[in-house]
Amino acid sequence: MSRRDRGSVWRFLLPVGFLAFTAATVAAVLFKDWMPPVASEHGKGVDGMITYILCAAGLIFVAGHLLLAKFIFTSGADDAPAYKPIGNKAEMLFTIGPTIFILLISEIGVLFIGNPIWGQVFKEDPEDFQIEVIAKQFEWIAHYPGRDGKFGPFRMEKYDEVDNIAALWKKDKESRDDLVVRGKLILPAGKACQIRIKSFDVLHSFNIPAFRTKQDAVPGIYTKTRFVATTPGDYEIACAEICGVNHYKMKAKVQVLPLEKYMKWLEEEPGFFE
Amino acid sequence: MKTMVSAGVSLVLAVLLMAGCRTSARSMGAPEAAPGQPGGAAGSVHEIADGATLSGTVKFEGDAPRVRKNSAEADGVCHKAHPEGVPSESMLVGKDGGLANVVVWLKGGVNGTFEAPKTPALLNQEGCVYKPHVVTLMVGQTLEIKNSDGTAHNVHTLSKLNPEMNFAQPAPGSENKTFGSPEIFKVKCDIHGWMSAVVGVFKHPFFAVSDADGKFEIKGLPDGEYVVEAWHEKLGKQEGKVKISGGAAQTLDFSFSDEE
Amino acid sequence: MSGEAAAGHGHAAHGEWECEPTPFKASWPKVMMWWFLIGDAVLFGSLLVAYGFNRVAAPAWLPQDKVFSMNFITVMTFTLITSSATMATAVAASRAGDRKNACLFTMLTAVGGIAFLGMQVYEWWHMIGHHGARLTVGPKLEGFPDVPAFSAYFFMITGFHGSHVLSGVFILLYTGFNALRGRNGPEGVELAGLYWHFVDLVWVFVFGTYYLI
Amino acid sequence: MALTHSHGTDAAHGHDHPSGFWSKYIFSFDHKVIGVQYLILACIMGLIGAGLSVWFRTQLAWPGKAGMSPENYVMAVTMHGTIMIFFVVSLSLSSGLGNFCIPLQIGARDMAYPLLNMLSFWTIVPGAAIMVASFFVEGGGAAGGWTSYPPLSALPKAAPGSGTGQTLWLLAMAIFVVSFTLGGLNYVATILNLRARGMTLMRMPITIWTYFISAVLGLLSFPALTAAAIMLLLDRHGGTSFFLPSKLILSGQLQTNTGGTPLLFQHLFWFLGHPEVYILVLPAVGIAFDVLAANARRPVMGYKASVFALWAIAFLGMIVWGHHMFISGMNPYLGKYFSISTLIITAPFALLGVCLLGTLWRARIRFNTPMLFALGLISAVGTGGIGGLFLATATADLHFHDTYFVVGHFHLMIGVTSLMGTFAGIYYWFPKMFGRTMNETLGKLHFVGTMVGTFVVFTVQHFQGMGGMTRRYYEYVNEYVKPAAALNPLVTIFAFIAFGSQLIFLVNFFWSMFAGAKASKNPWEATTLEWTAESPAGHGNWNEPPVVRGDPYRYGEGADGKGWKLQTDA
Repeated sequence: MSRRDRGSVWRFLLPVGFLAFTAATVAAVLFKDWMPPVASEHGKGVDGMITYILCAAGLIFVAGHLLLAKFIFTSGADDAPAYKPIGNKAEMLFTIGPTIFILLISEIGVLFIGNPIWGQVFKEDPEDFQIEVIAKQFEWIAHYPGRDGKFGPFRMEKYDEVDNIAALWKKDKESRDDLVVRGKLILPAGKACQIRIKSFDVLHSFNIPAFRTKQDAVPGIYTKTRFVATTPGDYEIACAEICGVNHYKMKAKVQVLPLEKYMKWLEEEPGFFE
Repeated sequence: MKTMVSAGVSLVLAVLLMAGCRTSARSMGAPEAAPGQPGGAAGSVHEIADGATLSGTVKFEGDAPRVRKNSAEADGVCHKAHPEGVPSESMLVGKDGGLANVVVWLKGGVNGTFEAPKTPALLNQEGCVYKPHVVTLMVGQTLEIKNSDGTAHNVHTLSKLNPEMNFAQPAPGSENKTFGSPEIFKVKCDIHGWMSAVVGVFKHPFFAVSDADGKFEIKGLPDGEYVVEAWHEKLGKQEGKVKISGGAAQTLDFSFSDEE
Repeated sequence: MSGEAAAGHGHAAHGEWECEPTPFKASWPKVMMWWFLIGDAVLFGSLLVAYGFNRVAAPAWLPQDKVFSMNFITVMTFTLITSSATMATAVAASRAGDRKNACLFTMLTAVGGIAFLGMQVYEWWHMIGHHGARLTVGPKLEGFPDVPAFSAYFFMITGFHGSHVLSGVFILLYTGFNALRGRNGPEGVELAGLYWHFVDLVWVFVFGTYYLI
Repeated sequence: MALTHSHGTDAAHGHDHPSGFWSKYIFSFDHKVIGVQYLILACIMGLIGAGLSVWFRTQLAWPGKAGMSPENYVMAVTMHGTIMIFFVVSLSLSSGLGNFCIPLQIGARDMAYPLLNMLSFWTIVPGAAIMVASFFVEGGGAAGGWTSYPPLSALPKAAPGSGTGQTLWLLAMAIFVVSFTLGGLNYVATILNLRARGMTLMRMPITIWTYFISAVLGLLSFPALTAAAIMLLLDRHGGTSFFLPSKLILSGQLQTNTGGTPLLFQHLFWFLGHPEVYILVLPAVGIAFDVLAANARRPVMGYKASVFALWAIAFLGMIVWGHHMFISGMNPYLGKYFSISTLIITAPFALLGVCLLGTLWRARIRFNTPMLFALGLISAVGTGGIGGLFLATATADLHFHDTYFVVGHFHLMIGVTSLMGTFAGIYYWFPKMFGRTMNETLGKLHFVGTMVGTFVVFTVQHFQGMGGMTRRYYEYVNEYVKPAAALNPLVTIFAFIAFGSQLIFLVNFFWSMFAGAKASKNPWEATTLEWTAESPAGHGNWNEPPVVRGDPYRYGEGADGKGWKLQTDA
């Protein structure tokens, strides 16, 4: 056992390894955009928040690893005279300084950048379009209130896997003109939509990565999320909460239409019981 | 302690409840063994080559309901097969109000045991639809469940008397299954919710499925008095009686209506 | 945790292995008992919080005073609290070296516990027999909907508490017997007392949250 | 006043040195033997848990080539998580090394209640067996994820493994909780009551502080899981609806449950789940402090500050569980609260990290295997901690929740950090366990493989998470995720490397047990109390009670010129 390996290769190997790791990570952040293209208004804010933390945390990450490498590389030989204390002031500065710095940047981030965007996602605005999304093993169903602007109530006794997936009843007045689209969510561009999410069986999570939107579907209650889709095009809903064996297959299309086209579609599509 | 006791008590309750479910399921859709089969006990295998023919029509009273189409856009493969959506097969009304996909079978009065055919019955998943929509086979007969699509399916049998099966089937794939108890149950795909089929398993070969016009035909019936049941996945079931003597053909008609 | 006062090292102690003084000067069985009770308190706390969570979320709840006889519950509570007093007497007696009284009052406490259990059995019988409540079926009450959660929480919480009382009674009987024979020092009675007081305290919370609010 | 170490009924305690094989190695009361038993059990469970991860990593990299069905996949993921967290990291780090080093480091003969200690171990053995067995029952093992959220875990029809497998899973967890609670009681009582003379609280090594704090955290948080498990079992088998709301549709059939709420389970679960993270991480950090000090030949920087930071982390850790539930349907205002309060933890955690780092300032490093692992831990805890900043911010969590970013983050924290601490501890205390040293060459090979393997795997997973790659997916069929999922083969190859190097460790561990180089009493020239005992220490640890006369880290102030002083030295 060679304990006093003063000229140990590790004195070089470890710092080089840590620095290479740091450099590779930083390069991966700088030279490739890992996030899916963003297509919603608050999504830009989420990306801004992430960029802010990336910069702030990246600074700590790099500084920490540089120090680690430096300390290892410059550590004295073991047979040199014994350790001399650094001095209380320097130690205090070294410990308290970064602590306060990290606390400040993280709290500033969450208070001034994060929370306003968080507020946008959960804002209640009567002007918003209301759309309901139903999650069940292993499908997404979009439910629109139709021309009367009212969602038909769920009548779980009427549920049918093939013919009445949204569990509506034709004798309910509000249900007659409701639209039910299976496996596809059609959205207007440039208009805020509030999605109320409902699960029929287990937990699911309504996730549109391109919108930076994620909200669990919880049986028994409605959960809500809100976004403004910015760019017409096709996107995807994924399920982000394990919901059974075919969790990975639980996906649906998101189709963002220009506002006029969307309104036209709403007008023309016949209601569920029409 | 008491939680354990109450848990135990409720466990017993739950078991009783489940037992209750089982019996009700039996009375709802599952074929029962014919009461008292004295003669056939020796395991004699009946020849069904000759015998009487029972035929008839199943009608739907009222307006033919609209056939719903389910969008298959969540899955590219299914969407390609059905760009306009997959039509529902749960309630198909043909000309003159003939109701398709009704399982007609002899519920009571059949004696003896019957050998299952060697040829397998086929349930094919093609274009994200089960073909055929209703499969009938005998106890012990092989059911070949095939995936002819370019996407994975999940076969989930909602059976009560037979063990419930729920397995993923990659594409392409084929599985052979047999069933030990007579029962009519649904099969669904957990991934593509619009996919639904009916499997009928019987102890004897006297069953039929009504065609697009609602017509059915059961062949090779020996003489006797029979209880005939017509079973539809959404409209429930109807019973009729028929007496066959001297090998003469008989007819029996059923009619269903939607209460709502 | 500021008990690291270096005082008292010189004290001669019996036994061969001297230790640093403990915060609060509690012996290790007492420390373990205390932490066990704290953990158990969190367990009861979790059940009661769960009950509160469901209760707030529930669309309807049953009026407790119509399901239970409040006077009866008060008597139950009173019995248990009285048994706490006899327990305290037992602890004091055992500290004073009075074996007989230590045993007597421990046994009295156990009797109180058994009385409480008896009343709880009646309470369950009343719920099951009279109100037709089951773990999955709420007590039937005219003019009120079926609230299964009412029963579920009743059986779970009181059952769990009852199991504590039951085990407490066994511990008390054992301790009282040992106290008479002088097999355990004052600490045995004290530990049993700690547990018993805890069980009583939990009942006060159960009484307050489940029966009163 | 000085209290005596009175052990009531435990006659086997103290001077008796049991001689029979059974009482010496199997049903031993000796905390050191029990600690090693825990370690060996953790090794076995670790092979199973890590083996599962290799299996499903293969599936992820080359879909369909691993002979794994989607059913197998969800079960493997669930069992991997459960086994790794509760039966590998908890057992090796908290129970194994904790049992071994607590009495030795505070100068006690044994645990406060050795019989209970032995019972804790023999309680967990059937627990582990049941957990493994649950994989092989009809329908397979639990498949609801290690979090076992109802309704998925409450309704047997919701998932194939939600039948008997889930019940056995709950049973095994209940057994684990019982064992862990008994162990925790022993830790707390031992640390509070059985410290040797002069071992005041502020003279305890940081390792002991971390074990004390994690035991307290465990005692305060595990009961919440117990409550959740009781209620879930009643829901599963009693027909109650604590977590099951009305009118669920399952397999096209209306369920009869009424009135429960699934969110309740999540709150109870994470009230345990979050402190559990600190239960696993803090002892690793504590061990790293000890190893760093000994091999950097200097006192740890900011001992008092670190102890303060540990308590702050423990306290804050109890009140921030909701940050696992930002998007669970919880009230959004609570989301804001949990976000702000979670980020306050960065302060004590940063303090701890800076103290770790500062311990290398003006150090004279000996690059032996335990030290390498301790150094690796500094990087892991920093890198992982920084990922926490993203996840603690509710807004960023909208994108990162349940993606591979989370997977990478918590694996760096409770996987890599904990295991690096465990390995550092095992290599460090191995001489005290068996009187022999582990092979350094194999140890360094193990270090390189672990370091390179795990860091590549979990750092790349952060980037996959940024690409929105959702966790617990059998196969990535979505279009948007294709670029991120393309990295899966790379991750898997490095996962193989990481797994392979653990095999080196196992070989080294069992080989060195019998054939390693003989070690002296204090091979590392360390200062803490355990190095005054014999290697290996007998039952009872010391013949004469040690008396502590100084701080735990007395490096660089030695009057006798050797540069260090034992805690017992004047």
